Amino acid sequence: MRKCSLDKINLVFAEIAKNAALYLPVDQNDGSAAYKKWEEGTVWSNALNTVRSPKDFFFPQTEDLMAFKVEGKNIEVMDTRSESEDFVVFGVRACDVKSFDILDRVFLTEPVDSFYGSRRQHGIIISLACTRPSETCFCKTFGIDPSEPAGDISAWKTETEIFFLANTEKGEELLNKLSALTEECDDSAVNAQKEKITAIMDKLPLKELKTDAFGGGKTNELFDAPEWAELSQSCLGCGTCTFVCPTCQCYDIKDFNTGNGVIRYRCWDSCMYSDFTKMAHGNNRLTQKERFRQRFMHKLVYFPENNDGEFSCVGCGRCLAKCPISMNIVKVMKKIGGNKSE
Amino acid sequence: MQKITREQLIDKAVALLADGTVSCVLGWSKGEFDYDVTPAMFNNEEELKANFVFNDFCGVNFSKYLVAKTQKCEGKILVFLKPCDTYSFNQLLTEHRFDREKVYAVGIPCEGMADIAKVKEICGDGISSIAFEGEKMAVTTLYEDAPVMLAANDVLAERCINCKSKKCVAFDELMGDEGNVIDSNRFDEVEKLEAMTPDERFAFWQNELSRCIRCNACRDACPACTCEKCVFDNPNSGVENKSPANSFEEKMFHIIRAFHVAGRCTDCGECSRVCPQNIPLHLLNRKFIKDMNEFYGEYQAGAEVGSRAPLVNYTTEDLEPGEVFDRRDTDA
Amino acid sequence: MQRVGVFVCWCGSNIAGTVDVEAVSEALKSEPGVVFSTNYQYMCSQAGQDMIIDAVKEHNLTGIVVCSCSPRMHEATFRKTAAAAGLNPYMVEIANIREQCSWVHKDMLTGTEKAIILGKAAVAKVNLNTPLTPGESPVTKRALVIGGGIAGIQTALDIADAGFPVDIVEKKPTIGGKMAQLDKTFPTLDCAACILTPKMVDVAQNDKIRIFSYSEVSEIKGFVGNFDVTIKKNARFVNEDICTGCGACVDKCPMKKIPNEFNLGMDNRKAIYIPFAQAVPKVATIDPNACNMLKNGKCGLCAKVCTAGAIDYTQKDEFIEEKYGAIVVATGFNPISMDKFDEFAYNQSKDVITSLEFERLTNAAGPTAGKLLRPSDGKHPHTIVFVQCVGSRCDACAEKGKEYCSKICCMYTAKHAMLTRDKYPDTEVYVFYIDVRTPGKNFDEFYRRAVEEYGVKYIKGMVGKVTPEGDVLKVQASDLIANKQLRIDADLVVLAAAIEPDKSARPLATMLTASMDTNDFFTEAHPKLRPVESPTAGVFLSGTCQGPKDIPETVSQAGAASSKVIGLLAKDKLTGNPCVASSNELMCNGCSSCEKVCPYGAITYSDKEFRMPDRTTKVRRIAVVNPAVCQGCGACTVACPSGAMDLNGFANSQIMAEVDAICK
Amino acid sequence: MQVNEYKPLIVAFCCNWCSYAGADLAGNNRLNYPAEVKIIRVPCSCRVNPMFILRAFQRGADGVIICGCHPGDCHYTSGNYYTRRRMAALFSMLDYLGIEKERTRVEWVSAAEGAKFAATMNDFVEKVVALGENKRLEDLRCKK
Amino acid sequence: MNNNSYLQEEIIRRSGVNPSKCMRCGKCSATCPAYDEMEYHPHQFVNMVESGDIEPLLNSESLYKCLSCFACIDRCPRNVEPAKLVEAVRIAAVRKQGANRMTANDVPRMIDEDVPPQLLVSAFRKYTK
Repeated sequence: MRKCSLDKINLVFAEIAKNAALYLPVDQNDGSAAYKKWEEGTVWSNALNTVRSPKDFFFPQTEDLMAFKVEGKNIEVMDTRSESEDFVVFGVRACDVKSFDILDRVFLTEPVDSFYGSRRQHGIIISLACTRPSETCFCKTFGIDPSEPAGDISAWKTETEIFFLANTEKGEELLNKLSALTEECDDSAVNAQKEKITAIMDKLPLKELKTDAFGGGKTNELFDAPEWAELSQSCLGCGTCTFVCPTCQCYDIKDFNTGNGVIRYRCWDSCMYSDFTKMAHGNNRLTQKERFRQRFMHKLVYFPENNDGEFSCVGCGRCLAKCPISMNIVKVMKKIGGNKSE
Repeated sequence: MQKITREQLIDKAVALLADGTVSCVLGWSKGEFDYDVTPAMFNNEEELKANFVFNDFCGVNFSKYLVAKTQKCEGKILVFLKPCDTYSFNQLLTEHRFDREKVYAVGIPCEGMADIAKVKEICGDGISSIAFEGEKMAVTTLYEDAPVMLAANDVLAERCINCKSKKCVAFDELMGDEGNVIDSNRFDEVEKLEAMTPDERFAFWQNELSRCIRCNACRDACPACTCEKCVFDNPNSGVENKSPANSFEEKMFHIIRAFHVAGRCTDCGECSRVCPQNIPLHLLNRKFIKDMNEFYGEYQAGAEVGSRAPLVNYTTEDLEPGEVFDRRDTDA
Repeated sequence: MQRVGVFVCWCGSNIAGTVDVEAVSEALKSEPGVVFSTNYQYMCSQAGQDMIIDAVKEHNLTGIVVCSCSPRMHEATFRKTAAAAGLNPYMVEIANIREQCSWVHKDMLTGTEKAIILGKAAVAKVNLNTPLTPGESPVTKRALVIGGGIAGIQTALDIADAGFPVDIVEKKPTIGGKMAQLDKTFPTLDCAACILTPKMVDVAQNDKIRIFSYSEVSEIKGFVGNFDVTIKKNARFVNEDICTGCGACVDKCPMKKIPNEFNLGMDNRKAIYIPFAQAVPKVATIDPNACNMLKNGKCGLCAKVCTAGAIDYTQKDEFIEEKYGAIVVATGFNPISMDKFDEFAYNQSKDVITSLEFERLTNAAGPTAGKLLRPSDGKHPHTIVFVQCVGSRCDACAEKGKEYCSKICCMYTAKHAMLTRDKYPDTEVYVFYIDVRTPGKNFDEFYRRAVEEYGVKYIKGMVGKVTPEGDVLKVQASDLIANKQLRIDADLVVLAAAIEPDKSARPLATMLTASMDTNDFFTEAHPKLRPVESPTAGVFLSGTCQGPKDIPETVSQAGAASSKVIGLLAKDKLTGNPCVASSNELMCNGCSSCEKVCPYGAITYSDKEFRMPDRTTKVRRIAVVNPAVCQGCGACTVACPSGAMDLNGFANSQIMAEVDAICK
Repeated sequence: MQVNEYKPLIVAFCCNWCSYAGADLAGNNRLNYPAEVKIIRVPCSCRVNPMFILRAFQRGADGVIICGCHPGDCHYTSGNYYTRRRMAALFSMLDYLGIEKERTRVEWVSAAEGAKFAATMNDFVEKVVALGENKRLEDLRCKK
Repeated sequence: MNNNSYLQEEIIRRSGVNPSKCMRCGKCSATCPAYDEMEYHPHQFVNMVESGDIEPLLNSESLYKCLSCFACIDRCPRNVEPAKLVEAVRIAAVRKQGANRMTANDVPRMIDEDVPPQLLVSAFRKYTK
C-alpha cells in the first residue's frame, strides 16, 4: 500500500495524465458532479458520486460502428472505430466498479463486443472507498463493501491523505509510475477508515433490504405478481433510470443518413420506451406495466438466472435520486419481495 | 410549509369516496424517505390512511396523469390540484385531452414546493429524516447529531420562487383561500440571457444542452407533451433520434420541443424539475412565453379553457420576424 | 423504390445556353431510383412529350422528373403527358432549371452545377411521391341566399333564371332591405320603389324561389356542394299561406304607439303590421312584444276581424332543415349609431337626423308623406346643413367611427341637397365636405349639377359643433378655403353616417367559417381576382356585406356572385385538388391546433374507437380533413406537433428529402 | 483569398403563388442572383415547418430564407400571418441560443417583384457570406 | 440638420403627434372656441408643423390664444391631437432665452376678483420656462 498527501494530489493527476487521458469527478455549476477530463487546474470533486455512471467510458451513449459512403449507386464500407485511446478513470466508487463485472458478463462473453472489450483493455480504473454514503445507498444488499472497492487500483481517502493499493498488473504498473509521488505505508490508517465506513453502513436506512425473494428461477413466481400494476401505474416511461444506471446495457443500432452516406451507430436504448425491442409484428411488451416489469425482472431475476446468481444492480442509488416520480428498484423489491424492512 | 394538511385532504377524499362523488383518488403516496413521494391511485380510506402524504415534496403535476387515468377509471377521479397544476389542467381541457366529466378537481393552495437538491446542498447527503415543524423543516442526517432547521424559503424550488400564480383557475371545489395571480420575476433569467452577447448565449446553451442524455423525462413529464407519438420517436418523421448523438441533435430536440409546446406551455416547470442533469429547460419555454407576451400581448396558457394560443392566431398588424431584432436593438 | 425517368429540356438555347444539359442528364443517371435519363430540345413539344410516353412504357417508369422551365408554366402539361402514358399525373416533379437557373446565372459551370442539384432534389422528391386521386363530391343543386335586400334579390333572381331553385332567408318580415326605404336613387333620380318593387314581385312569383321571411339561419354544417342548413322561421303568429294581406287586422289593432322601424321610428305602427304597402310577402306580422293578446291574453281583435282565419296566436318558431350546394351572403349594412358623436347633438335634438332618416322624410310613403318637414315641429326647414363623413375615415385609435370611406355618402348627400333645392328653392342648403368622392359613371356630373344648377353651397370644412337653441340649431363649422369659422343657424342638420355591416354578419361568418376583416366585412377569396367569392369554398358574397357599395355596384356584384353559383351548381360532381392535408389517425391526439389555423374550416373532429396494444379499446378524438374543403395551404401541418397532419404532394418527408438533396 | 472562395449554401422556401412566381419573374427579366440560392417550392409559406429549417442547417445550409406573399395577399388568406408569428418566435429562439440571426430571414415577395426577389437574395447571400460557415447548427456527420 | 427641421422633429417628438395623419377635414378649427382670436388656426398648426413651417408659429400670438380646452383633440376623427402640437410649439417658444411669456412681476397686475387664482397659477406655469 502506498500513500500520498492530498496536497500533492494534483501532481499525481498530472503524472497520470502524462500517459493517458485522466477522467475524474468534477463539480458542475448545478451542484452535481460529472466525470471530466483532467487538465491543469481541474478540481477533483468531493461529491459522493456522479449523476452519470462511469459506464459511459466503456459503453458510451452513442458509438459509431461503421459507415457507408454512397456515391451515385456505389456503396463503400468504412471503418469508424475510435476506441484505442488509453485512459484512466479516477474515483470510481465500489458500486460502480462492481458494475463493470456485470457489463463484462454481457459484453465480454462470446461473441465478444470488441468495442467494449477494446475500451476495457485501454482503460484503467482507480476506485475510491466511500466516506459519506447517502441514504439512497444500498450496495450492501448486493454484497458490495464500499470500504473495499475493487478496480485496477483501490484508493482510500482520509482528511489529509490518500492511499493506493494496486489489484491488477495494469494497476501495479500505473502505481509504479507514481512511486516518486507516493510512499509505502501500512494499512492501519486504511483499516481505521474502513471501520468508520462500516459503522455508517449500519445506520443506512436501506441496510435491511434483502434479495432473498429474487434470483434465478423466480420467473414464474414473480412474473404475474399483482403488485406490478400498482408499482408501474405512475411510471412516465422516460429513460432516466436506465440512462443513469451503471449496469443497464441495452442498446439500439441505428443508421444515420448523412446525405452522402450512412453512419451506423449504436445508442443506449431503454426498456421503458414503447419502441424498445419493437419488431415487425409490433412490440412484445404492450403497456408500461410490462416494460416496467421487464426492467426489474431483468435486474433481479433473468440476469442472475443466466449469470451464476449475479444481480444486475449494484445499489448505487442513482435511480432513487433521479426518477421524476420517485419509483425505483427499492420500492419494487420491498413490494414484490414482501420484506418490508421496518 | 404547506398550510393545508394531509389530514384535511384525506378527510375530503374519504368524504367524496363515501358519498359516491368519486370512485378513486389521484394523490401522493409516501416513499422510502420523507421526500420521495410517488403519484398513486387510492381506492379507499384504508389505502389513503396508510400511504397518502402531503408535504413540501409533493411537486408532481397531476394534470397529465388524467389523460390516461380517465380512460381507465370507471367512475370519477378525485384529483388535488395545486394552482400551477390547474393551468395545465385547463390547457389539457382546451386540447380535449380528457373528459372533464370524469374528474372531480379540488383546488388546493400551495405555499411552494421544496427542492430536495437544495436541502442536500445545505444539510449534506445522507438524509435520515425530514420532519415538518410549523414553518420549518427539521432535517436529520446520518452525519450530524442535531437536526438542521430549514425555513421554506431556503429550499424553495426555482419554479416556486418564480411562482406565477397562487390562484386555482379550475376546480370543482376549492380548499383554503383563493390565491392571486402573482407579479413574478420569472423572466429575469431570460432577460439576463438576452443581455448576453450571442457568443455568450451560445456558450451557455452549449454547456447546458451538452449534458442532455435524452432520457425524455422532460417530455414525458410535460403536461403539454401529450402527442400519441412524439416526432422524435417516430421513425417516419425524418427527425427521429434516440440519443443526443451530437450537439446538433441536442439543440434540435430541445428547440423543436419548445416550439411544439410554445403557446401551450403553462410554465409549470416540470421539465426542469425532472431533468436528471439539471438543465434549465424552463428557460427555453419561458423565452417563448416572454416573446409572445411582448409581440402579441399577454397570454397565459391554461388561464381559461378554450383560449386561442398566440401561434394559432394572428392579427394583420403583427410585427415582422425581422423587427423582433430591430426592436431589441433599439431598446438596448 | 420508384423507377424514375429524368427528362432534361434544352428549351432551345434558353436552358442549353447556360446549362450543359448533357452533363445534367448524365449526372442524374446515377441518382437513386433513376433508371432512365435523357435530354431533348423541347420537352413540351409533341415530340418531347411522345418521348416521355415512350420512355415510360419502355422502362416501366413509375415517376418522372422533368428539368425544364417553371412548374407554373408546364407542370400541367407534363401531368397530362404522364396520364397519357398511363401514370398517375401526380408522379411528375419539375426541376425549374430555366427561370431559376439558366436565366439568372451567366456561367455555364455554375448553371450546370445548380441544375444538377435542382434535378437531384426533384428526384429525391419524386422518389417519395404517391399516386394521388382528386376526391369527388356531389353537388346539391339548390342555393341559399342570406339576406333579402337588393343584393339578395338580384342574386336569387339570376340563379333562378338559370333554372336552379333558390331560397332567400330574410330576418325582417319583408324582403326589400335598405333600398325599399330609399326615396330616389342617384345619379338618375329614378324612384327606388319603382325599380325595386317589380323585382320583389318577380321574386314572389318565381316558382324557383322560396322566401323565408322573418327567419334566420341558425346552423350551417357541411361544405361546398353539400351544405346542411337549419333555418329558424320565427313565429309571426299569422299563417302566411292563408293571409291575404288585406290589412283589416291592422286597421282594428288597438295598439297604436309602436315605433315604426321602417320609418326609423319617426312615426308609429300597430302591434300587428305590414311593414309597407308593397311588402313581399304581403302578410301581416304580430309583434309579440307589443301585442296584448300574446302578452296577457286580452284582446284577440285581429283574429276576430280576419276573415281568412290566418291569425294563430299559438304559432311557434319553426326549424327547417335544407340542403344547399352554394350559399350567398347578402347581409347588407346599417348606418352606425350616432351615440358617440355628441358634438352633433343627434340625441339632443329631433332635428338632427341621419341621411337614411332624411330619405324617409322625403319619401312619399314616409311619415310626412314626402313633405320635407322638421321632425320636431313639423315646420318646413329653411336652412339645412348636411355633414359628410360622420364616422367614416376615422383613425382607428379614435374609437368613434370607422377607418374606411363609406363610399355612398358623397353621392346621396348631393342627391339630397339637389332634391331639396329642386323642391324647395327657398331653402339654403350647405354641405360640409372633406373631399367629394364621385368616381362613377355620371357621378361627378351629378355633383357638379347640384352645385352649379341647384346652388347647393358646398363648403370644404367640417362641422365642429351643433347646439340646439330654441328652435334653431347653431352650427359651428370651419371653411378651410376662406380660412374662416362659420356659424350657421340651421333648421335641420343631416348627418351622413358611416355604414357598417349588419350585426348578424359576425355570427353568420362563424357558422360559415368564412373570414372577416376587422370591420366585420366579409373577406373575399382574392381582392382582385376573386372578389365575389369567400375563401370558404361554396360561399359567395353579394352587396355591402363585403364592403360599402352603391346600388349599381351591388347589383353587378349580385350578378357576378350568381354566375359563380350557377357555375358551381351546373356541375354534377366537384373534383378537388388532391394536394390536400390528411391526418394520420393513429398519431392524432385531437388537440385542435390544426382546426384553429385552418382558414377554410376543413377540419372537424370525430370520436373513434381504437384497439389498444393491450387489447383494450379506447375512444379517441381525431381530426378529419374534408378534402373537398381543404385547399392545401399546409398551415395545419405545422400547427400539428406530432406530425399527424401531413400534406399530400408536399409531405414532410418530401420536403425534407428536397432539403437533404440540396444540402448535400 | 479563402473568404472570397467561400460559397455559402442557401435554402429558399418560396410559396407557390407569390414568391416562387416572383423568382420566375426574376428569371424572365434575367436578374442575376447567386447560384448558391436553391429554391424549394411550397404551397404557402405557412407550410414551412421549423423542422425543415433546422434540417437544412443540419445538412450544411448556411442560411435559410422563407419567402411568401405580402401580408394580406396570401392565396390562402391567412397562411403568411401564421408564418409571420411562427418565424418571429422561432428566429428569436435561435438568436436566444446564440445562433447568428442573419442566417434566417422572412421576406415577402409578390409575383410582380422579380427585382425584389433578386435584390433580396443578393443581400441575404452577402450577409451570410459575411458570417461565414454555419458552425453553430451544423452536424459534423453530414460534412464527412 | 437645419434649424427648422430640427425644430419640427423636436415638436413632433415632444407632442407625440403625427401630423401626417391629418386628412384636412378642418373639424379642429370648426370646433375651436378661440378660433377668431387666432392668427393661425388649429388645422393650420397641423399643416404648418407637417410642412416644417415652424418659425411663424413660434412668433405668433396664436400660441397664447389656445385655451387648452382640448375640444380639437376630442373631435378630431384622425386622432391627430392639434392642441398637443400647439402646446409643444408654445413650449419651444417659451423655452427660448428670455422668452418667458409671464414673469412673477406680471402676476399682481392680473389679480382680479373675477379671475380664479388657480388660473393664474396654471398660466404662470404654462407661460414660463
